Amino acid sequence: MIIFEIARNNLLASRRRTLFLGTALFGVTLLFVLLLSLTAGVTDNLIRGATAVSSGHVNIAGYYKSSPTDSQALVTNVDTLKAEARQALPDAVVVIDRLRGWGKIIADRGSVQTGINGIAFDDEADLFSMLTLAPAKDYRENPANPEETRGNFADLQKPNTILLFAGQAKLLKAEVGDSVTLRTETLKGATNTADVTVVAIARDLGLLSGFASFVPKQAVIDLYQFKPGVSGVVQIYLKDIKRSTAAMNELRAHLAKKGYAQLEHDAQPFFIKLLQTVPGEDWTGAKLDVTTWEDEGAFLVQIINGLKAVSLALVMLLAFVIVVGISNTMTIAVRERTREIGTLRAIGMNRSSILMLFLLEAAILGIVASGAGGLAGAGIAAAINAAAIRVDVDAMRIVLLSDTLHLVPRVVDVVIAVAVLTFVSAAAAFFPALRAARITPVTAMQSAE
Amino acid sequence: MFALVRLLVHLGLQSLKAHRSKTLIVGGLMTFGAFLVVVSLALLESVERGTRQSVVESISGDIQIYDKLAKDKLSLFGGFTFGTEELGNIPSFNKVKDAIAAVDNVRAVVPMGIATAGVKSPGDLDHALDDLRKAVDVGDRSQIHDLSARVKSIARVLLEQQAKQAAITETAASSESKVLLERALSDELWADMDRDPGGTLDWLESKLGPLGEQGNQAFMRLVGTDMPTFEKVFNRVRIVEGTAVPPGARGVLVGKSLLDKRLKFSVAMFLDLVHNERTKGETIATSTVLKETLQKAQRASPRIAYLLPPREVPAVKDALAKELAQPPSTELVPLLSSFFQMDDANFERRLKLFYDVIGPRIQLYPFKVGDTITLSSFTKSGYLKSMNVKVYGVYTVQGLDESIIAGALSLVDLVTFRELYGQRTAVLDDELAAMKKSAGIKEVDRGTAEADLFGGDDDIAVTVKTVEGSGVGTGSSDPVIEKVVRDEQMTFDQNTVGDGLVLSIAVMLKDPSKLRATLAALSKVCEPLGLQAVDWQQATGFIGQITLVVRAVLMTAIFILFLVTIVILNNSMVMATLERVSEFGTLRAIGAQRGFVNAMVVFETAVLGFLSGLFGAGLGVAFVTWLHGVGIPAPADLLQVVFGGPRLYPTVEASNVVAGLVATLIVGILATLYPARLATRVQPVVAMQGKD
Amino acid sequence: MSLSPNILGALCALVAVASPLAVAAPTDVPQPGVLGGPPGGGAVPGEADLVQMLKVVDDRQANTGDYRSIAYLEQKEKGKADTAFEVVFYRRDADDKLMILFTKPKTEAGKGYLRVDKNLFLYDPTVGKWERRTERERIGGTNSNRQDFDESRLAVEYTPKFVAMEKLGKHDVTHMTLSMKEGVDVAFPTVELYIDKDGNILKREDKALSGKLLRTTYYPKWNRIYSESKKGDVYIPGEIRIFDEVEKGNSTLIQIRETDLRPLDANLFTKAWLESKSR
Amino acid sequence: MSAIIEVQGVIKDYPLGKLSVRALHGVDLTIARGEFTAIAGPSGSGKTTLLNLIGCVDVPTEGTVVFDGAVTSKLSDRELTRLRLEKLGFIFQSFNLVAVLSVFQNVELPLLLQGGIGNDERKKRVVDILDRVGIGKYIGHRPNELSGGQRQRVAIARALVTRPKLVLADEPTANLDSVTGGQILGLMKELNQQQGVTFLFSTHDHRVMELAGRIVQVQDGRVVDDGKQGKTPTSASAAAPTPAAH
Repeated sequence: MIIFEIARNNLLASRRRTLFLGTALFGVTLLFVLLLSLTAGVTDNLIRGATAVSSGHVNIAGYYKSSPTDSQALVTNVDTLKAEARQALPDAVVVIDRLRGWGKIIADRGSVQTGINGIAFDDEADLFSMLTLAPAKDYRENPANPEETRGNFADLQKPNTILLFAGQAKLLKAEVGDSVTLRTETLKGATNTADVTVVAIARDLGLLSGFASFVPKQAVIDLYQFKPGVSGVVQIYLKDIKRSTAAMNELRAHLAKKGYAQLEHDAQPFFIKLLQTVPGEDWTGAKLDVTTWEDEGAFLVQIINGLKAVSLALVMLLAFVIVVGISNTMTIAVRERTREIGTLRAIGMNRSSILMLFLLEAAILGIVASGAGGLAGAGIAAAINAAAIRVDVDAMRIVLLSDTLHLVPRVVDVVIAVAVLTFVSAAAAFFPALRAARITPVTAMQSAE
Repeated sequence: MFALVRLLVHLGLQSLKAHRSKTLIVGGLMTFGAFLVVVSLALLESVERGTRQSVVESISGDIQIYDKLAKDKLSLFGGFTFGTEELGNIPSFNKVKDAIAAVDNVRAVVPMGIATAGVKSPGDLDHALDDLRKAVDVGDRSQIHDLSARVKSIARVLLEQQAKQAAITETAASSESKVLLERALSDELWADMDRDPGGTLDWLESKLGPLGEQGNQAFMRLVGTDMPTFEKVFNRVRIVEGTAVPPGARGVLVGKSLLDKRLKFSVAMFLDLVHNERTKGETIATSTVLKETLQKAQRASPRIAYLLPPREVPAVKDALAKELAQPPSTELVPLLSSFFQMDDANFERRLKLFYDVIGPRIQLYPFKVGDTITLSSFTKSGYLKSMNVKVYGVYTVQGLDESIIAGALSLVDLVTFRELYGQRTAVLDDELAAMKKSAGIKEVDRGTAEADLFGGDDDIAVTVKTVEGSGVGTGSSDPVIEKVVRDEQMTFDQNTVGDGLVLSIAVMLKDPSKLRATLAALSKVCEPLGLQAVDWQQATGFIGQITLVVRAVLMTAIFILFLVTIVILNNSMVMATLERVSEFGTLRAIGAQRGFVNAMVVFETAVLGFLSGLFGAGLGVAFVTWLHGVGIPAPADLLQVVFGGPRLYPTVEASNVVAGLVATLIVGILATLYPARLATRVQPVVAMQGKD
Repeated sequence: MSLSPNILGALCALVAVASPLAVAAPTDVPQPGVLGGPPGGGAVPGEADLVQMLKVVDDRQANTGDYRSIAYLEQKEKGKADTAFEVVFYRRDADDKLMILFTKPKTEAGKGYLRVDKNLFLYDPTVGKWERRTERERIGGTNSNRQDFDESRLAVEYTPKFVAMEKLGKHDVTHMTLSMKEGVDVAFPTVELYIDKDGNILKREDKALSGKLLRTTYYPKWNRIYSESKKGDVYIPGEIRIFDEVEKGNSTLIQIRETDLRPLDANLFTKAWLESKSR
Repeated sequence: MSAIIEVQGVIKDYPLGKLSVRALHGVDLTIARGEFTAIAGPSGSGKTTLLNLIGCVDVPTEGTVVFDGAVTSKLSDRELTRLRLEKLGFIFQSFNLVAVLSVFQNVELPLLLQGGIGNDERKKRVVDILDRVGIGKYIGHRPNELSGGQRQRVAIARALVTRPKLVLADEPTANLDSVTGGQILGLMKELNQQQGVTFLFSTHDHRVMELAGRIVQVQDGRVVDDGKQGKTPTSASAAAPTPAAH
């Protein structure tokens, strides 16, 4: 297409301004992609954190009350529940169950209160794909080798093992290989303990990891003397996480039809219900509670919204500056090329083609510069992510939901950023291009007089 | 020289006029830049002022001083660890007070301490039984009658719930409680009540009591302080109900939002929530959260049935039946249940009805101003300490009436704080030592315990001479306990307040802008006293850090924006320069030095930058003034604290305008350097060549 | 509760529940009994013998009438200053009644617990209020709980198994393992018990279901008192030392003295009586 | 042979600030097909205005211009553009090539705008015409790599590649030295004769006029000699404008 060629050649001809505008577009797209990657990273932290550490896409949790003030997080007949879940949700990819306990971890030099999740190692590929071993500096004071990591997640297959997070290990002053004691109470109120060996210390995942530890299922069963078929929660992972809410409603309807008693939906994480809501309710017996991962991480979603708002505002301001710059440049270009435009009109090019010519010029600039910026942004994001830069400000950790800078450069974000910036630059050229289209062919002759 | 400058000015202005489009674009961008700088700085500083006001002027002071050996960081609103922080202590406030007050720029010094205490509100049944016991003690017949009816209605509700549960699971415990509940509702029991009130009451308390819902325990973060001084210094704290705690009296001021959002009767709290969201534009029809909240209200509504004194029931039933267009004979519980089926159409009307008809007849709060509440705390010494403290008033932080974070703290006098904190006094230590001594028990080390305890030749069993005859529980060997004075009646000498333990000291400055210098001076004074001084941002933990993060984000954003603006401006000016090649050539041809051309171009931008900077700053001032008029609403509770109120009313400072101007000039000149160099490189010969 | 629960709210909620779990109950209080000691001379006792021994242990400590003692409690916790109390406790086993009155230190004097059926009420004179507490209340915030002051029911609650004849210091003891009987609520499912030839418990090790040793209790002193109502001797430990084996460094010491088995005032186990003590 | 251009009573005013300047004061002119006509006159005489009107890049204030049977003032911009594209070729004083396109692309441009011509055909036509104007070996060059004469040859090629009915040239030799100018005009004449394309060009160069088959003299916005009487060039003399013959 000849218009395309003219546009491209014009860009190449006015190298300096192309470079300036290109740099600006490049930089803004880069920043845009970085911000999107950051937002995606935080969202990812939330989703992965919520869906791996404390929730499935959809969960069937249960509460058991032997007296009105009692509250235990458990479900019975877990296999039946799993079957119900499969039946109600044909798009469920993975259906697992975990046991949930709450107790004290006691080490030689410290103790912490935490949730104790009983897991089957083989079911939990998702969980372990998002955990990484913590370097020694995360939990030890002045380690000889700060970056050293020890332990192995796969050891959780062995009985009487535990995975801690760095924050807990720090409080416990515990080390991989140490033996720690879990102390809980059975449903009947007897104290029970389990001696477990720390096989891995994982890096913190922001707020979410402070209240979680992982042990083999049998350890929790032993601690609480659970009968077969008792578990803590059924976690269901769907083909598409976006269907969570719909799936929850379907599952609720299904379970209601089957006659299960359920709690009304309450968008709160389970521990709030376990510790605050359910003990205050005046029923006894067992009720199920179907929730989504968003419920479990409800209080963290605000953070992501804030991040999005800040990114959007900044990119909008930058886009405004770019619009001014491009439209200014285009205005001047149109002025400089008045005669050429007149000639083109004279030899038979119509107005819309002239309009297209200039829009195309801006669009090519936009797509090339922002494309490069987008790719560079994605590259830098990937590099930052790989560098796993540590964040030391508490407030930042809360915002980022992690102790490191986690950025996820996504193709869709790069495409969005490039598309937006290309559109912006083309749009910026619209009025100058319109002006160009209004140039009469007469101007082609004017130099003669 | 002067003439030359005049020429420059003239040329500059003329050229700005001549190249109107460039002037417009470049000037526009710089105007925009100046506008943004002024607005964002004004906003940022207003936010910081807001946070400062909501934090510094309500609780923290500009600077906090605490023990250098503290294990945790001071975090007035609570930190990230479980439980109460270990902040070390300052054994005597008076000993360090003068040294701190003597530092330049210190306006006021306020002693403080933080303790966490639980306030228990008894369950409804316990509450009713308590009242019933009081009535029985004084023999108030009609009271007994009313309260008996209340106990009965609670038992009825419990029995109904029991029946529902039985449908799900039947346990031995539940069938046992069913028997008890049925007896509690039986006529013979209440006939017994008339005959033997004491015995019947015992039965009710020990058998029926445990079946009721347990009361709520709310945790209060108490800030103990010298109340009169505190009220003088922290002027954002407003008492909205009741009075200040008088000097020398024990008392507590409770945060209004703690009352409204944590302690209020749940049904009312749910309705308030829905009402609040609705005023923000949400509707019940579209919000599942609101629907769920209303369902919770509906589920909790049976409580109203037994919280209502029996004689008030008919009036409430009438009002509800009228609202629902049902016959007035209907039972109260189902009436309530249908009443709480609310939608957008009837919500406000029913809310009003709730507060007009039901609200005044039940107790909406666990306590009211003037009540004495019991605060319980596990003290530092390891004892469980409970104290009765009178609620003198309810306070809000001015402008932050709605914020649960700002209103989460309760203020208490220092003497009460010290007891709840459980300062280990010398008196107690002596007493414990004496007890230990009189017990005559030797210290045994765990490692050698068996040898130490069983290695001796003593027989294990020691025969004690038996005391014959009929013993009396109240005999001479009975313990004698000193009369215990109830705390709420206690007063103390206000002058002794300073003479004792505090955890931290708030310092208020005369001129807050000199915070850095004063902090440095204070640190110097504190060092030898074994204390450390931190600014309010560090002392307030998460909230203080938020402002730092906001500042960092905003500054980075402005920086990036300026970077991009420089590039864009640069481009525009390069193009403008190229259009003027022949002009520069002519100037050079008639003998202008490169320096002159350079100066001319830079000067032009400077003039433009200054003018547009002024214009932009003016726009910024106007915009901020407009914002000041309407206010920026805080979408989240945390932001209310950060904003210093439900809305941020930003103001603009002269320094913001200056910063805007300077930044614009710098950006403008930076962006001109390259084009100016291009202009100086134009050869005089170009002038002769005509266009292009 | 809030529509938009914030982080702080979530933290608060967690902090609120993070109070330490009750560290369940220690010993049982032994009583007199006259039956002879365990079979000496190396003969391995059968189960029936062991059950008989437990019955002796329970019986020696059992008292059908009223009971009153002064107890000194001392609590050591790692990283904290020691705390101590002096309490008087009253028991009427016939009615399952229990009352604990704090006498020292002054800051605690007048506080008391009263058990009526399954309810444990706490009275605090400084606030003048009664509060219902759970069965597992930590008495005065120490690691002891109600069961520490209740009667011994070893033979009812546990099945014994002989381990060995051992030496404890200078004393010969029978070492047996007690396992919880089906359907019984006890704090510790397994107990290692060391009994001397007279039927005095000298050492007791409480274990969790997992077999982990949780705490060791020593009874280095026993007192014998003649009970009018029982028409026989009642054995009461004079000193109990409890060592926490999980959180090492924590220990509780209970000294029991001035035991009086004469009948107590009929109105003693009432709220009014306890209230009157500090008024 | 019918006329390709009929100009009747054309008046053209241009706004100049608040005033209006009359560039043409009622011009009548007829150009027959195949003619090779020069419009002569001093600077500012109105010849470019006349050319603009004939070239359908402008419409008269009053009067009519009929080009190939169409009244230009009745056509929309779109129709005028179409007309220019298909029936007109332009040659400009300063060549007006598209600087960023190669010689080939410049010539190809109008064909591309026309559309509907196959790739091979189009290429062949471009190459043919470039060969014909003697610029074939510069096919890949950019205009700024060529001399003025070469550029004008490209411009001629561009004007002719669409096989227009009329080629308008506005002072085609003004920016060329006389030798080159002569060559360019010679080329135009040659093309006129070989292909029968009507040429109309403005000039004030006498040597150029000598090649013209007909010279229309314009002065002060009026045609003073429409050159119909003599096929040979005559010097411009004051003559009353004559109505165009039908």
